[in-house]
Amino acid sequence: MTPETGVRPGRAARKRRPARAVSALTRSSGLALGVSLVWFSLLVLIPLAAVVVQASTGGWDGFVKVLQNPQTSAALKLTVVQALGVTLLNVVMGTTIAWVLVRDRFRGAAILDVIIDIPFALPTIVAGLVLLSLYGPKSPIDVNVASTRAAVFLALAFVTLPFVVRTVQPVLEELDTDVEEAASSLGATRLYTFRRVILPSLVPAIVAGAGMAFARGIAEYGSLVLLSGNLPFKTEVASVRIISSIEGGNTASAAVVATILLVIALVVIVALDLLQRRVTKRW
Amino acid sequence: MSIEITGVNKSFGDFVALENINLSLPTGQLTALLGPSGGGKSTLLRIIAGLDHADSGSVEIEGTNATHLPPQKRNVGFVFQHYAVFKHMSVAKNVAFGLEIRKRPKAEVKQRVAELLELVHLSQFADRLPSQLSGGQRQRLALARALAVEPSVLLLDEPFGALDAKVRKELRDWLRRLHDEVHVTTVFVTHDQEEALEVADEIVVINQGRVEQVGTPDELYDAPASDFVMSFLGEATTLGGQLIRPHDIELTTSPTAVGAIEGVVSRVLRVGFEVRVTVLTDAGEEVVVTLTRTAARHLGVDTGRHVWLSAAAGAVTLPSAGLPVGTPLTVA
Amino acid sequence: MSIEITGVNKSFGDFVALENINLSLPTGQLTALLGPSGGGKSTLLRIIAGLDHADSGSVEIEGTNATHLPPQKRNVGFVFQHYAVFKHMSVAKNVAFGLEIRKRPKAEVKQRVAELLELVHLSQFADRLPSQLSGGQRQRLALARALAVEPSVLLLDEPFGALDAKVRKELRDWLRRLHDEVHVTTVFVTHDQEEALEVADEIVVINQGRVEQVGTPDELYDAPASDFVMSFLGEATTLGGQLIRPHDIELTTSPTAVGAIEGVVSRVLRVGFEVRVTVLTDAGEEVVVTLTRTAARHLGVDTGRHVWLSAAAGAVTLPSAGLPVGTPLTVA
Amino acid sequence: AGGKETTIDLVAYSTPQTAFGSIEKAFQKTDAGKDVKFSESYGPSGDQSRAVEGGQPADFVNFSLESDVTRLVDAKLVDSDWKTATGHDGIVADSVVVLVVRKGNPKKITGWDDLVKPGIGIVTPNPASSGGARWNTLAAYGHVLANGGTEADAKKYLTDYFKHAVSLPGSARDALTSFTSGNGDVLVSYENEAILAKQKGEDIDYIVPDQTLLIETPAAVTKDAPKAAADFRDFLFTPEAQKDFRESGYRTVIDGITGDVEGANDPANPFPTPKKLLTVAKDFGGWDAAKKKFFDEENGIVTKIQIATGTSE
Amino acid sequence: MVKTPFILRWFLRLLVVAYLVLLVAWPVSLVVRNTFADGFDALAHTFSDPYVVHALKLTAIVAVVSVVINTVFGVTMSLLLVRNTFRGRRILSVLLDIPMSVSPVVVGLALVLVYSPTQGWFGPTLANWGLQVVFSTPGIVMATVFVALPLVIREVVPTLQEVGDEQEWAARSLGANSFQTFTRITLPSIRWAVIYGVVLSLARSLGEYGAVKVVSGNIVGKTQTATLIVEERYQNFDQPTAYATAFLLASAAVACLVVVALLRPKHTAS
Ligand SMILES: Nc1ncnc2c1ncn2[C@@H]1O[C@H](COP(=O)(O)OP(=O)(O)OP(=O)(O)O)[C@@H](O)[C@H]1O
Ligand SMILES: Nc1ncnc2c1ncn2[C@@H]1O[C@H](COP(=O)(O)OP(=O)(O)OP(=O)(O)O)[C@@H](O)[C@H]1O
Ligand SMILES: [Mg+2]
Ligand SMILES: [Mg+2]
Ligand SMILES: O=S(=O)([O-])[O-]
Repeated sequence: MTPETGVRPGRAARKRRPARAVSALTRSSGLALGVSLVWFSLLVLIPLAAVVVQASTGGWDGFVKVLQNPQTSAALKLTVVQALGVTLLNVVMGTTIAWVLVRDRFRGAAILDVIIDIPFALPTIVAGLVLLSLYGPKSPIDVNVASTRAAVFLALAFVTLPFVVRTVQPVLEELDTDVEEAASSLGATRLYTFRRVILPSLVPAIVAGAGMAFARGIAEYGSLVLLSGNLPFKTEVASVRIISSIEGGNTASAAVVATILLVIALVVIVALDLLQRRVTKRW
Repeated sequence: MSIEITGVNKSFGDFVALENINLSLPTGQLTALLGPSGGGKSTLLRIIAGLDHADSGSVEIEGTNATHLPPQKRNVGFVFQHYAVFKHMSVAKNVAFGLEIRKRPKAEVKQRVAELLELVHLSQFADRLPSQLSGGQRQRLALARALAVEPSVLLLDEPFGALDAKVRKELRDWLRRLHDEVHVTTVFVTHDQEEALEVADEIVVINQGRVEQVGTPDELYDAPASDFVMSFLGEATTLGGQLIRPHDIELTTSPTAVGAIEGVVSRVLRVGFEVRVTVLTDAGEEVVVTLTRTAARHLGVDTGRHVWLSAAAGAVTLPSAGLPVGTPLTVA
Repeated sequence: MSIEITGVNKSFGDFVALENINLSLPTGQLTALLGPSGGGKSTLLRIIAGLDHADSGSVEIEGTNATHLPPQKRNVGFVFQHYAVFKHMSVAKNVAFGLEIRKRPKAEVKQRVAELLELVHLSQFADRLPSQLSGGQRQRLALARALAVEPSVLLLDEPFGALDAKVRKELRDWLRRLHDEVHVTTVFVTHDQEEALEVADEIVVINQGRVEQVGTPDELYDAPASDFVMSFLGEATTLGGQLIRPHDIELTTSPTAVGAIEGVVSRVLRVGFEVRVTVLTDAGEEVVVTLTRTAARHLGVDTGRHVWLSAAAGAVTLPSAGLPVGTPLTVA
Repeated sequence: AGGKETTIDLVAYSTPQTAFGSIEKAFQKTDAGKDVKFSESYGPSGDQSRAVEGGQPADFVNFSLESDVTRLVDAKLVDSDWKTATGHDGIVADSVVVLVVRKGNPKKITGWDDLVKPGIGIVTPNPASSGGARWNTLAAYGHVLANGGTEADAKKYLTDYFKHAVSLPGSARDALTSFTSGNGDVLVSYENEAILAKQKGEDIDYIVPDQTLLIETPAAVTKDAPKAAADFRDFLFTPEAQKDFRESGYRTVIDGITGDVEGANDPANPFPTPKKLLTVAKDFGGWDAAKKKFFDEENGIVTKIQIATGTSE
Repeated sequence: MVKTPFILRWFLRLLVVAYLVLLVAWPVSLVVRNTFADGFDALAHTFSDPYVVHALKLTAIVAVVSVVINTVFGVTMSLLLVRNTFRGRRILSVLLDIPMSVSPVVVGLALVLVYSPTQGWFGPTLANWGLQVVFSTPGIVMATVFVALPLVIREVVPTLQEVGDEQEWAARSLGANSFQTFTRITLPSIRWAVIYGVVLSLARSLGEYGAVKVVSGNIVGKTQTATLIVEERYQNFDQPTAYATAFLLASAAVACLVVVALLRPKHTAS
C-alpha cells in the first residue's frame, strides 16, 4: 500500500484556502447538508434551544443563583472531575484494548470483542444491580465501593467503556503497517514506534472517543444511582440535581444546570479538538 | 562476511516467494539485487532487515546470528519501495526520527538533517508534510531518512525508482562515493539494469524466488549463466536461433562475412545517440541491431534496404530457449 | 485538438506548482511529460483528469470545455503514480471496476479482465488482494485497470516506474502498438529520458512549473532550447565551457584536430556495451566521454593516458550556464 | 353502555400496580365496568404527573402526593373540586412510614432513635428527587415533635438522620432495591412497600415506629375523561376494591374491611395503630406549607440540613 | 509485519483481559446466571408474557429505525465533514457531539418542551395535523436517535480521514459517479467504522432508559419498551423476567457482533 493514502496532495492546501473549487459543495452535497441540518435542528438544536430558553427565564441571576448553591456546585464539580478521570482512563485502557483486539488476535480475543458493547445495551438498573452485587457490601471479593466516589468512577467506567475502544478499532484496522516497519528499521522499539508513529494516527479517533466518553460521563445517572447512593456533596452528580429541581417544580433551575453541563461539554470538546490539532501538528 | 544468508525459504500460503537462497555479501560491498517484478527481491530484503521472517534458513549480520533479532536491533537502514514516510511528521521530523531515537544532541540532529535535506534537494521543503510532496520528493525523503542513522548495513528497495536520470545519477554517484568512503555494506534493489551494471560491485539476479546468477557486472554481461540472465541484463535479440546482444551484431550492406544472414530492414528508430534497426531475415526472424548514429549514417541504413547480419568477433551468444525475446504481446 | 490547455496556473499556498501552461495535444498523439522531480508533471496530469482544479485557465478535451467537468464525465483513463489500487478488492475486481460501472455484460467483463491480466502478466494473481502483490505487480494492476475502460484519453503518471527494463519494454511496445491501432490520445509522465525519446511522438519538458520546451524527440535531442533541456535529455558534459553530449566528443590519443583539448584519463568505466571515460583536462575540467567498447579497445584508452578531446562534426553544443553538470555533491 | 368499548387511560405511581391489577378485574365484572378496558402507565409519582401535564393521555390518575394532583388542577386538566367530588378527600388508600430492617432485625432497631446510633446506615429515597419520599422525612422530623421535642431538637435529629444516610436513591423502589442489594442497615419506607416486598419473598422485616406519619394517596379523574373513569374512581371506595388495596399492604380508607394480610408482621392483625399517628394536614399545615418549609430548594429545612451535613464532612 | 515483543504482548493481554473481566464480563455473567438460575423457565416465562413480547417488539422496531436513521445521517454527515469544506464546518462538528452530553432526563424534557401536544413549541400544530410525537412511537424513536446520534459520526470520521481519498479519485477517473464511488469504494473502506458505529448505536438504542421513559409515557402494552419493562418488573419483584429481558437485550448486542465476526474474512490483509 502506498504511504500517502491518508492525504492526497492538495488537501492541506485546500485547508488553507477554503475557497478552492475542489472543496466547494456540489449541488448534491449541498442538498445533503441542508437535509441533515434540518433534521439535526428539529431533533437536537431546537429542543436544546427550548431548554436554554427555559434556563434564561431567570436571567443571568438564575445562573448565578444556581451556581451559588453549594450542593449544586459540588455536584457539578464532582461530575466534571469524575468524568475527566474516567475519560483519561478510557484514553489509556480503550486504546490498549483496541490495540490488543486488532493486533494481537489471540485465542479468546473474539469473546472479549463481543462483550465490549454490552454496557450500552444493558438497562441501567441491571447494570447498577450487578455492579452493586460485585462491588457493593456483599462483594464476593471484598471490594466495597458502594456510596463512595469510587462508585461513581466505577459506574462511569462501565458505561463509557465502548467509546474509545470502538473509535480506535476501525482506524487501527485501516492503518498501514509499512510505517511501523520503517520506524523499527530506524531503530525504534515497539513502544517508541507506538508513541511516535501509530499514536499520532490514532489521536483523532482517541479524541473522538474521549469526547463522547466525557459527554456521556457528565450526563450519566441511571447506572450509578444504586452504587453511588446519591449522597449530597459526596456522590451526588449533576443529573440528580437536575432531577431534583424538576421534582421540586423548578424547571428553570433544572434547565440552568443542564445548560451549564452543555457549556462544559462544549468547552471540553473544543479543547480536545484544539489539543488534537496541536498534537498532530507537533508530531 | 557482513551478511550471510543460508538456506532461506519463504512462502506466502502455497506461493513460494523465495526458495533456498544462499548468499554471502562481504562487508563494504555494494550489491545490486536485480530481477523481474515479483521475483522476490523485496521479500529477501525484508527478511534481511527483519521485517519479515523466513520460514527456514538463517540470516547472519556482521557475525551475529540475526535470524530472530527484531529489526530495531539490526542497525540496518531500509528504504522502502513505497517510501513509508511518516505522514503526520514534517519532512525534517521524518529525517530526524532515527537520530532522536538514538538521543543525539539537538544541535547535531539539526545540522545532520539540514545536510541530508541539502543532499536530496529538499531543503526548501523541510517544514512540509509528506502529503504536500511530489512522488520523487517523497522518495528522496525516504532515502534521507534511512541514511540519517548511518547504519552498518543499508538496504534500499528501488531507492531511485521515481527519480529522473539526472537526480538519479547524482544520488547514485553520491551513494557510490559514500560507500567508497565509509564502506557501509549496501544492498539495493533496482529494476534498472544499467544502474546495476554501473554502480554495483556485485549483482545478484533473482527470478521466481531463486538466485539465477551472482557475479560482477562484467561477469554477468560477458558470461551470462542462462538465457534469462542474458536477456535480462541488457538487450538481446535472436540471430539464427542464437541469443545475442544487438550491439554484437555486425551489419553490412553487402555479403562480406561467411554465413552472414540476409534480411531486409523493416524499421529504423533513432534513440538519441543510437539507432535501433529492425531487420526481417529471410528465415522470418525479427532481429534488432543497434548501431551508433555515425555508423548508421555511414552505412546508409534505411527501411527496405537489403543487409547482411553476422555475430561480431568475441560476441557472447547462447542458444535461445523457449520463446524468442521480444515476442509481440497481443493487443487485448 | 484533443486536449487543449490554456493559461493554466496552480499554486499550493504560496508555492507555485504550475505557471501559465499552454499546451495542445492533438488527438491520437502519444505525448511524454518529462521533467525533474517536483516539476509539476503530476499536478498537470491531475488537472487534465479533473482530479485537481487549476486556479485559473481552462482545459478542453475533445472539443468540450472540461474545466469544470467532474472526472467521471471526462472519459479519461488515469494511472496514478502511487497506483491507488482498491485495497479491499481482488486484482480481478480492481480491473473489472470501470467495466462494471459501465454495466458491460458479465461475460464480456470476465473476458476483458482475463485479457488484460494476461497482458500485464498477472493472470495467476487474479484472486489476490493488492496487499499480497509486489510493488511492480501493483503498478501493472493499476495500468490494467486504467486500460480496461478504453478511455478516449489515457493519462499515465509514471506507469512503468517500478518495472524492470524487460517488462517495461514489453508494455511500452504494447502501449505504442495500442496507440497506433486505436489512436487514443495518451499523455504519460516519465522520468526516463530514453523511454520518452523512444516512445513519444512529442515530448513536453516541464521544469519548476513551466514548460521548457515542446517538440519531437529528435528536435529536443538535436536542438535543445536551453542548457536545462540539453542536460536533462541524455547525458551532457562540459568541454571548454561548452555543454556537449559525451557521445559527441571525439577522443584521440594524439593531437590531430586543431584546438583539441588535452587531458589525462582519470577513470574508465565499462557499462555493458559502452565505455565511459572521464578525462581531467589541463584546465581542470572533468569531461565525460562515451565510446563504444570496440572504439575504446581500439584506442587503448586507460587510466593515466594522455588524450585529446574535440567536438565531433555536427555536434550540438551550448554555452554552459551556472553550475557545471555533475558537480560533486558533498557527502553529508 | 351497549357493548361499546371504552378505554380508561390510567396513570399512576408505581406501588399500587398490583392492587390495580385485581381491582380492574373486579371493576370489569360490575355493570359500570363491563365494556371497559385499561391502558396503564406506572412510574414515579412526580414524573407521571408531569407527563400528564405535558400531554400524556390520562383519564384516571393516582399519585403518592397531593401536590401531583394539584399540578393537574393548575394545568386545568383536573377540576378543582376533585377532593369533594367523592368522599374521603379524594384519598383512595393510606399507609404509614415504617422502618425496614434485615430479617431477624440483627441491629435491634425498634424506633427512630435507633437510626442515629453509631454504626447504623440508613437508606431512604432522596427527598429532593422523589416526591413520594418526602413522607419519610416528615415522619422522621415529626416524631421528635410528637415526643414533645422542639423544632430545634427535630432539626438536630434530622441532621443526624442524614448523617447516617448511606444511600439516597432516586425513588422509593430504588431505595428498596438498594437495601435488598446490601446497602445500609435500615430502610425508611412505607408499610405497604414492606408488606409487598415480604409477600414477594424478600428477606426483610419491618417495624412500625410508635410515632409515625399517615401516608395518603390521592386519585382523581381528568376533565375530558369518559364517565367510566369516574365510575372506576367511585368503585375504588367500595369494600371490594378496598379489600384489594388491603391485601397488597395498604390501609383502607373505609372501615370494616377484615381478613389476613400475608406479608404483614402479624397477618391476623396486619395494621396496628401506632401510638401517635401524625398527618400532614394536622401536624404540618398541609402539603403546600410543608413543601415550602422543608423542601424549598433554597431555604427548606431539609435543603439546609443536607448542605450542613454534606459540607461538614 | 513487525512483531510486538513477547513480554509486552503478554503484559498487554493480561491487562486487557483483567480489565474487561472485572469491568464487564463478570458483571454480565451475573445477568446470565440470574437468567438461567431456574434453567430456561425465566426465558420461557418471559416469552409467554404478552406485555414483555410487545415491549421487545417495540424495542426492536425502535432500535432498527433509530439505527437506520443514525447510520444514514451519520455517514452523510461524516462525508460532508471530511470531504468538504463549508462555512461553519467546525462548529457543526462540535455541535454534533452535544447530544451525548445531555442527561437523558433533559433529552426527554427538551423533546417534551418542543413536541408536547399541550405545551410544546411545535407539538400542538403537529397534533392538529394528526401527528402525535411525544407519548407515542415517533417520540421514542426521536429520543433514541438523539442519545445515539454522534456514535456513527465519531466512528466514521477518523477512519475516513485515515483512509484518504486517493482511491475515491481513482474510482472517479474510471467513470464512477459520486454514488458509485461511495457504495463501491468509500463504504467498503470504512466498513469497520460503520459496523462498529451501527453496533454501538444499536446497543445504545436497546439500553436507553431515561429519555425514553420521559417521552414514552411508559404505557403498558403500548409505549413500554424493553428497558422500561425491565425496570418495572424488577421493581415489582418479578426479577426473573427482568433479568431474562436484560439478558435478551445484551444478547442482541453480542449477536450483532458475532454476525460481524463471522462475516469477517479469515485473514484480512494489512
Ligand atoms: N498539496 C500540496 N501542497 C503543497 N505543495 C504541493 C502539494 N502537492 C504538490 N506540491 C508541490 O508541487 C510541486 C509539483 O508537484 P508534482 O507532484 O506535480 O511534481 P512531479 O513533477 O509529479 O514530481 P515527481 O516526478 O517527483 O512525481 C512539488 O514541488 C510539490 O512539492
Ligand atoms: N503477503 C503476500 N501474500 C502473498 N503473496 C505475496 C505477499 N507478498 C508478496 N507476495 C508475492 O511474492 C512474490 C515476491 O514478492 P516481492 O515483493 O519480493 O517481489 P519483488 O521482487 O520485490 O517485485 P517488484 O519488483 O515488483 O517489487 C510476488 O509474486 C508477490 O506477489
Ligand atoms: Mg519489490
Ligand atoms: Mg509526480
Ligand atoms: O415513586 S415515588 O415517587 O413515590 O418514589
